[in-house]
Amino acid sequence: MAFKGTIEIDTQRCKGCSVCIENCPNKCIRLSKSVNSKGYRFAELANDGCIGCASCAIVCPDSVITVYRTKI
Amino acid sequence: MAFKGTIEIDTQRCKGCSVCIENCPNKCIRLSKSVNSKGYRFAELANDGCIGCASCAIVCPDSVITVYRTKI
Amino acid sequence: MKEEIIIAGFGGQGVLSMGKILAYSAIMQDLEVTWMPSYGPEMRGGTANVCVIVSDRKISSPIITKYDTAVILNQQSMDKFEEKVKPGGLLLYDPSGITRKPERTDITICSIDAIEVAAELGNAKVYNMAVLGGYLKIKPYLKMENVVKGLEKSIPARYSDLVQKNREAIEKGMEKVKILFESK
Amino acid sequence: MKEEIIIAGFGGQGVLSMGKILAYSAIMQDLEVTWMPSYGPEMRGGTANVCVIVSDRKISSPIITKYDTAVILNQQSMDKFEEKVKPGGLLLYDPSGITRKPERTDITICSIDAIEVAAELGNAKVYNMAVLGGYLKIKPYLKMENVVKGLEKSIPARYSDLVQKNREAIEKGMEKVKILFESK
Amino acid sequence: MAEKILMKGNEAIAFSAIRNGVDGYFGYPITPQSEVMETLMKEKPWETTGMVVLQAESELSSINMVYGGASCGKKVMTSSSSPGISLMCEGISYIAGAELPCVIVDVMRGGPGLGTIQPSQSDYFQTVKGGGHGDYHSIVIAPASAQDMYDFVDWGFDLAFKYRTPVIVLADGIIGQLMEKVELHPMKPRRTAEEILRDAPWATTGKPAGRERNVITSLSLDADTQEAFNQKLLAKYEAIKANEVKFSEYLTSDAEYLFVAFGCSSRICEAAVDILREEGIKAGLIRPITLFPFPEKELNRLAGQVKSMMSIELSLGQMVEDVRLAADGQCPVGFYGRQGGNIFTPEEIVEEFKKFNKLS
Amino acid sequence: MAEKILMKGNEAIAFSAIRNGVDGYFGYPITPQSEVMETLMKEKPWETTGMVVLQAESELSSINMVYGGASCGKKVMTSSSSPGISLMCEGISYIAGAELPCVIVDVMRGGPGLGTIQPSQSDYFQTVKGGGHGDYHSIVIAPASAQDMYDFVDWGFDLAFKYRTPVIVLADGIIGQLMEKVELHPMKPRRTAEEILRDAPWATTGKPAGRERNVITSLSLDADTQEAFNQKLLAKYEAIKANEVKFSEYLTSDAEYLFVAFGCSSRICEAAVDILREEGIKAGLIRPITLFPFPEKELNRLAGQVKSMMSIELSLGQMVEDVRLAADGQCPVGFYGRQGGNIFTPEEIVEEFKKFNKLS
Amino acid sequence: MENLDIMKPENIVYKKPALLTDNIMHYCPGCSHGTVHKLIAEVIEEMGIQDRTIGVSPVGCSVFAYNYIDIDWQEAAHGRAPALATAAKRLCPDKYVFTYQGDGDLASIGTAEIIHACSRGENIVVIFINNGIYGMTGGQMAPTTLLGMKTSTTPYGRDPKLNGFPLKITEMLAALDGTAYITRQSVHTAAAARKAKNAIRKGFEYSAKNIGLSFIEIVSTCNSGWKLSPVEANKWMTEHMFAKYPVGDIKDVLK
Amino acid sequence: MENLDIMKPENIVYKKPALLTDNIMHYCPGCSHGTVHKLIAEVIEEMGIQDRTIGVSPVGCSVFAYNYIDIDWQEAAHGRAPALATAAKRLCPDKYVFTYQGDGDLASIGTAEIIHACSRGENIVVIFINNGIYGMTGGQMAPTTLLGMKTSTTPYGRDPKLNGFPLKITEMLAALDGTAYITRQSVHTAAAARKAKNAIRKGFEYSAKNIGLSFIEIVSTCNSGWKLSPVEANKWMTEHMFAKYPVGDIKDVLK
Ligand SMILES: Cc1ncc(C[n+]2csc(CCOP(=O)(O)OP(=O)(O)O)c2C)c(N)n1
Ligand SMILES: Cc1ncc(C[n+]2csc(CCOP(=O)(O)OP(=O)(O)O)c2C)c(N)n1
Ligand code: SF4
Ligand code: SF4
Ligand code: SF4
Ligand code: SF4
Ligand code: SF4
Ligand code: SF4
Ligand SMILES: [Mg+2]
Ligand SMILES: [Mg+2]
Repeated sequence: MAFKGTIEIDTQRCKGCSVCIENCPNKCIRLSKSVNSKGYRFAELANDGCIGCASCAIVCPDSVITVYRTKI
Repeated sequence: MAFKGTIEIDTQRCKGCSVCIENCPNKCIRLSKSVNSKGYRFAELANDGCIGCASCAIVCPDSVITVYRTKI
Repeated sequence: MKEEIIIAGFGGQGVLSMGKILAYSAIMQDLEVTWMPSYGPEMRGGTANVCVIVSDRKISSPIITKYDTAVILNQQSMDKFEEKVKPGGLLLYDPSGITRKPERTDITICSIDAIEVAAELGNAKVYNMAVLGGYLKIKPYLKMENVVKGLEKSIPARYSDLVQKNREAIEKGMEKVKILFESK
Repeated sequence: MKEEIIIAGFGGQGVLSMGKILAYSAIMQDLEVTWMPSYGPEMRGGTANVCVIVSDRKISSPIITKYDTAVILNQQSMDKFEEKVKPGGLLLYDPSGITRKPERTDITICSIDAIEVAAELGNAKVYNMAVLGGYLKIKPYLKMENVVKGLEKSIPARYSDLVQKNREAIEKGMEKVKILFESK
Repeated sequence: MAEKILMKGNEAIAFSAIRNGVDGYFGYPITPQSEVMETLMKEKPWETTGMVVLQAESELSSINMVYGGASCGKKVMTSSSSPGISLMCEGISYIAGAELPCVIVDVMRGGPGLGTIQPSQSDYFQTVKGGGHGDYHSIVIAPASAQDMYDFVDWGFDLAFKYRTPVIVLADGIIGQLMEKVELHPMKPRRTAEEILRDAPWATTGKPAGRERNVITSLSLDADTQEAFNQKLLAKYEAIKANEVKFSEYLTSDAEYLFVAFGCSSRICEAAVDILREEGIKAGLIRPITLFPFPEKELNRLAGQVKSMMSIELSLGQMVEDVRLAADGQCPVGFYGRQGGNIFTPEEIVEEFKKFNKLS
Repeated sequence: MAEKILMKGNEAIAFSAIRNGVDGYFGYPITPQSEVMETLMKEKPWETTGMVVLQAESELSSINMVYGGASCGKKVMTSSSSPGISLMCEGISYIAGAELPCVIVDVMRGGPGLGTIQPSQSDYFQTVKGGGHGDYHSIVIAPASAQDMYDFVDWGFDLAFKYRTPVIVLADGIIGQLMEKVELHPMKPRRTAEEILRDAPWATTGKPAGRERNVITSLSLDADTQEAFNQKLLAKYEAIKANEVKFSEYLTSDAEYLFVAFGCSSRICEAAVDILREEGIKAGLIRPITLFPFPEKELNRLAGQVKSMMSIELSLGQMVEDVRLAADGQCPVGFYGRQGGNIFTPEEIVEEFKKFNKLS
Repeated sequence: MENLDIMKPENIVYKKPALLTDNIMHYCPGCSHGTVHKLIAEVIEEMGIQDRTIGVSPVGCSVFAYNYIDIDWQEAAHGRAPALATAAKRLCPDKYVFTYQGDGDLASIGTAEIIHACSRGENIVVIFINNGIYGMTGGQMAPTTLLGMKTSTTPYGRDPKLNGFPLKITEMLAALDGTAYITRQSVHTAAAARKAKNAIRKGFEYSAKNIGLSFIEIVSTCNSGWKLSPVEANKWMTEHMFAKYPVGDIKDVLK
Repeated sequence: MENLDIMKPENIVYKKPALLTDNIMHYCPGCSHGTVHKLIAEVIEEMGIQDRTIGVSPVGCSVFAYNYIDIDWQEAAHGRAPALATAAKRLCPDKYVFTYQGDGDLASIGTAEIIHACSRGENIVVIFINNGIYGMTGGQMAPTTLLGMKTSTTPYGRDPKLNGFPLKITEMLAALDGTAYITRQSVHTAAAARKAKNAIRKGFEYSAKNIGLSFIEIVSTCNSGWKLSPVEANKWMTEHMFAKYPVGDIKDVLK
């Protein structure tokens, strides 16, 4: 059984620390080119590979990631 | 080679704690009947058995015993 | 009335508890009292003393340096307190611990052989009660019934037989006390 | 003369050291200075600012709430300090960090694109020196030789090549600064 | 009739705590007040009222235990003597800054440093003026008898909870060690959990769904918030000054000369007043019972009436500053003190009084 | 010409310590003074002058390290900020009681409790009246510039050794963080072992056969001995009051109104005086440089000259009590303060001045 | 399937715990404090004990923990959190009481308080954030700073002759009779964070059993103090901190 | 031969060390403090270092140690002796610096100071008198008080639920990198006292080698606090204290 997932990032609260990026098994996250109102480049989904494993969200110090997953 | 010893007790400073008595291998020390000016019964030589081993003096908390020893 | 007493001796002589029973007895007679001990580690192996004030009025200062009565149970205390008895006051002492007799001639001097009392009663612990008895004989401002009530208050209920023993010692002390010199 | 300046921006923009080099340059010209930073952990990731006073007389109060000049490097600082420029004073800002332009009409308003200068010189670290250059162009009370001496004092000897780089940035900043609005 | 027991001031503190529904005592031994904890441990109130008694590893720890317990809305207290109180200075400042109620007993001994274990009154500055850092005051109340020791525990908690502030019972070695008749008032039970919720809604009792979380803190990095808080404290202190001043008077109505003395010294001064009155000298005595708030108004009024005032303290002269502030130049203010554990007698005070006033 | 460097007040403390032959610094980080130890660690004076620099595990430990170092006759110091100073109260009382010389820097922040890290002057009571228990005083000197920070270290040690007493340099967040021009005086070497034997014969340097053992202690259980010691301290404080008062005057000779302010506040008041003078109002300023001893006589004299005095402080009003004591009822004494890290401006002071004096 | 199709409430597998407030954390980007806060919030939420929990925050970067986890909090003086917690727990034995402390707070100024709380066997939970530095005050040496590590008070690296040795306080506490559960964890990977959460949960569960103190050290990063990016800091931590402070359970009286 | 004949100077085999002053000790009869003082005096005398030794006395019964051993002394605040000694030794590295501390002083209020002096590896000697009680203040519980032991603050015996567990601080200190020599001794017999003296001497010798802190615990009696005669107290100590605090060397980095 395979899963497809996605993540929702509260970009205004993201501080661009990249810890989620480092922890994604599928390298699905990258930093944005633009900055948010605090001046941080924020995390964004980079591709379609997300499996909803939640690794990124668990390690996010600012708890800004919500993870969704469904069977496919 | 045998030793004969004796001890000299500064009875005015002795507090009568009896630790020396307990530590004499030859049971040579006892407490006096009378008291010194502080109200303490003080240690005194009880018999001739002293061999000058200094055990009594070493353990005396108030360092009031001087030990003499000579070969016989 | 107001009576200011110092009781002084070695730590083990029951000085503090003698003062306490005296104080309690006075309370039972509806008098005011204060009881102020010497305190701290310098007491260790040294002297202990307690100052008791008994009065029929509220007691302001609990600190006094001259006494109506000095109860003295060892030589060090004699050296320290003899001179602090007010002229006309009372010095009561136990001669067994004393090498130098009191010398004042402007105060009343009494002695009490409390060790003897304790020996007669076969209980070293009542020594201080014998002294108390001697004192109360000379200064009879407390009724015996109140003294007994004071004893009962001071002694935990589970040792109630001690009250009787102590009472006996007090009574014997009253018999034994001697007036050696009476100030005019 | 007396010039009271606030320099404000993000922590990483070199705000404090810009103020320090300004202060040192003034000292080299035998002026009096004070340099007072905001401090503490609330700076973390937030704004940093420093208040510099330059004067030819002894400076009494180092604390000011109205400024002759505000050098502003991010939006938060614009929001906070625009209103605190004295009428007739100067507001110098870097437009790259700014979303809302200054609105006052009673002060002189200048801009400096210091990021461009830094890019041209290929060294992001000289950003703040470009800003300083812009400022010194508008308020030319310091001689360049003293500014260079100030740089030499502030930069550890082992990085002496940096002095030259910084000087270049200052000069480029002087060229790049634009007067947008001049108060009467 | 209430029971009358002969007890030491220190013991009175302990019995009063048990009988007035105190929830917790945290302490560390130090002469001349160790009997407080010793009495509590002997009485084991945890088996009767449920009161917690704990020997901490230091005074630093015990004052912070008090902080933790007070944060839960509990009636908690500690006791110590001078050097131990110094170690509590940071903690007391935090307690004031977090607006927590508690009672702290200082049975003063002579200082500075290790000093002596004999009685003294030389922590007046420490407890009344400052001690800890920052703008705060503790309410300071000064017992003069074993009965006061008993009564001031309960009074102290009333004040502490009324104003959410630390209350210091400033006693001394004499009052701590002195045995006197103490009247025991009827027992008060410890407050129930519901009563705590009602009386201390700010306390950390566990956040139910219905309310905001309660946070006990003394921190506000923002200057305006902190300044508003300082102003709030100021208003509290003004209210305390307006409402809680307490003092006793002895023959002041016609007094031409006034003694000011607190705690044990006030008793000795009373005797001195008696001696002077017998000699026909119209002396009187004000005994400040609250040291903060200080009976400033009353003394200011009397300063206009009397020829002089004299502050009598077991120190080099500390309260005398407050007496001078109250007198405000209206009359000369003198001082006499003893130190290091030495105690003045009534006669000695009379003599110094005459010297100061150039009488006979 | 002496070198002039731009530095923070905190850095000035560190450089001054190294350059004035200080033997040891013991500290613990706390805002707004951490740069003192950081600067020292960066300068590694142990490789040059031999000065010891140690980060202690707490302020409690650092003040007691100071005690230990001072006992050896060494020039030792510490620095901290308000809550840290509270933790040192016991230690400072011991240092006073053992008559040891040392310098303690307090870079004040707002309190009580954790408060704020922004500048404040609310440790006046704590440092000037008593923080610790018992009858003692520290000499308290209040810098108002980075140069003062530099100079007062050496001056502080001179006073400390002259009187064998702790000296507190009472600064604040502004003076600590402010960078200004500082003139560096010529280096002073650390004292040699021989010089220490000569200057501090009481120090624990190891007992040679020839002399009595040196004992550093603050303990004397005997009341008479302790009282004699307290009297000795009193005499010392009287000598300090007689000899060491220091203050600066600004336009006081013809002043009709007087500001009294110390530290950073005095600079702001100076600007306020300028404004008032321009308006034709004859204002002046006394800046007490020593807070203990307080310039009591000078203020008392001026109280007879001026229409009013006003104490201006970054607190709820602490020094104002000493101003009132000095004025002794001769003129009204007002107060204006800000708290929590907020700082008054000269204009604000002028406004409050006018309100208090009912002018315009 | 498009991402937007997946983003439905029923597909949520992970979200910010409800017990975390909406306040933006003041921590630097990537700071471990935030992650640990979340784990604690999750544990309290899952155990359903919000109304019976009292947190004690320290002086340190986490002084503001009370702004983030929606429970009742006491803010302690520097180092004294275990004293507060001791009193709170003894006076309210039906509550869950935990402290949250940094290495400066717990292992330096607060050494006596933590040791005696452990030795007395207080039934509390201690969360110990060991980032080897004083974060709050600008990166000074902590007792746990590694040898050679640069901080603002060891600018040339920690030298044992000048600055003493790193202190492994957790092992010391395990030797005390009053401690029930002692473990060392980290939160730099999802797997590590899951383990850390389990450890925290065990601590809370043990504290309800009244068998003594539970102590959960989290080896953490302070990228600001270490002057590394958050990702570099995590790497540095695994390479250097773990060598001195190996993760894993140290004591468990129920095992 | 008559005793008087033997009493000649040349026959003296043991006498009060010259470094002990003539002041009568204020200690209770039989108190271990006196014996340990003598051993320290002997070691300093034999090593010939009187003029290079600084003692630091604590707050406790031994606060007056300075009246008895004829060297320079500093009297520390309660628990802080290791802080004083740290500074003295760092500022005067050619001196021998030792502290003399009781169990209340060292293991209770002074816990942080001793642990950090050890962790920093200060080159000092610590003599630790563990008599399981607060002697000076009248016999209250110390951290080292045994379970069940009666003191004035545990009048019904120490109960771990109420009063916590006994603390073996010596073993804790041995785990620290900065300690060089850690031992536990006693002075109740001549043989024990001789061993204790050797341990003290070793401590002083090690401190001159700059290899870290030497720590000599002396399991002691406080007959007043224990309410036993001195002889009974010694017996009680061997039967009860030694079970929890076994004598012998615990750490020696040179072995
Ligand atoms: C008594 C006292 N001393 C010092 C400080 C300053 N201070 C605040 S936080 C801190 C250290 C924090 O370090 P740590 O506990 O490791 O927490 P982190 O910030 O690293 O999470 C210090 C020394 C203080 N507030 N109070
Ligand atoms: C700050 C402070 N707290 C408490 C005291 C009171 N005090 C004096 S000695 C002592 C305990 C001594 O016990 P210990 O260290 O075991 O020494 P011992 O008397 O048993 O040799 C205490 C608590 C004090 N002097 N200072
Ligand atoms: S871990 Fe969180 S805060 Fe950091 S970059 Fe990713 S989403 Fe942003
Ligand atoms: S849920 Fe898993 S796969 Fe998806 S972005 Fe996050 S870490 Fe990557
Ligand atoms: S050991 Fe010493 S003090 Fe004790 S009885 Fe013997 S001689 Fe006397
Ligand atoms: S020297 Fe030895 S044998 Fe002689 S009395 Fe002393 S212990 Fe006994
Ligand atoms: S300074 Fe360090 S510990 Fe503090 S928030 Fe930043 S990264 Fe975290
Ligand atoms: S109380 Fe105990 S430790 Fe103190 S002197 Fe007496 S026996 Fe020794
Ligand atoms: Mg940390
Ligand atoms: Mg002990």
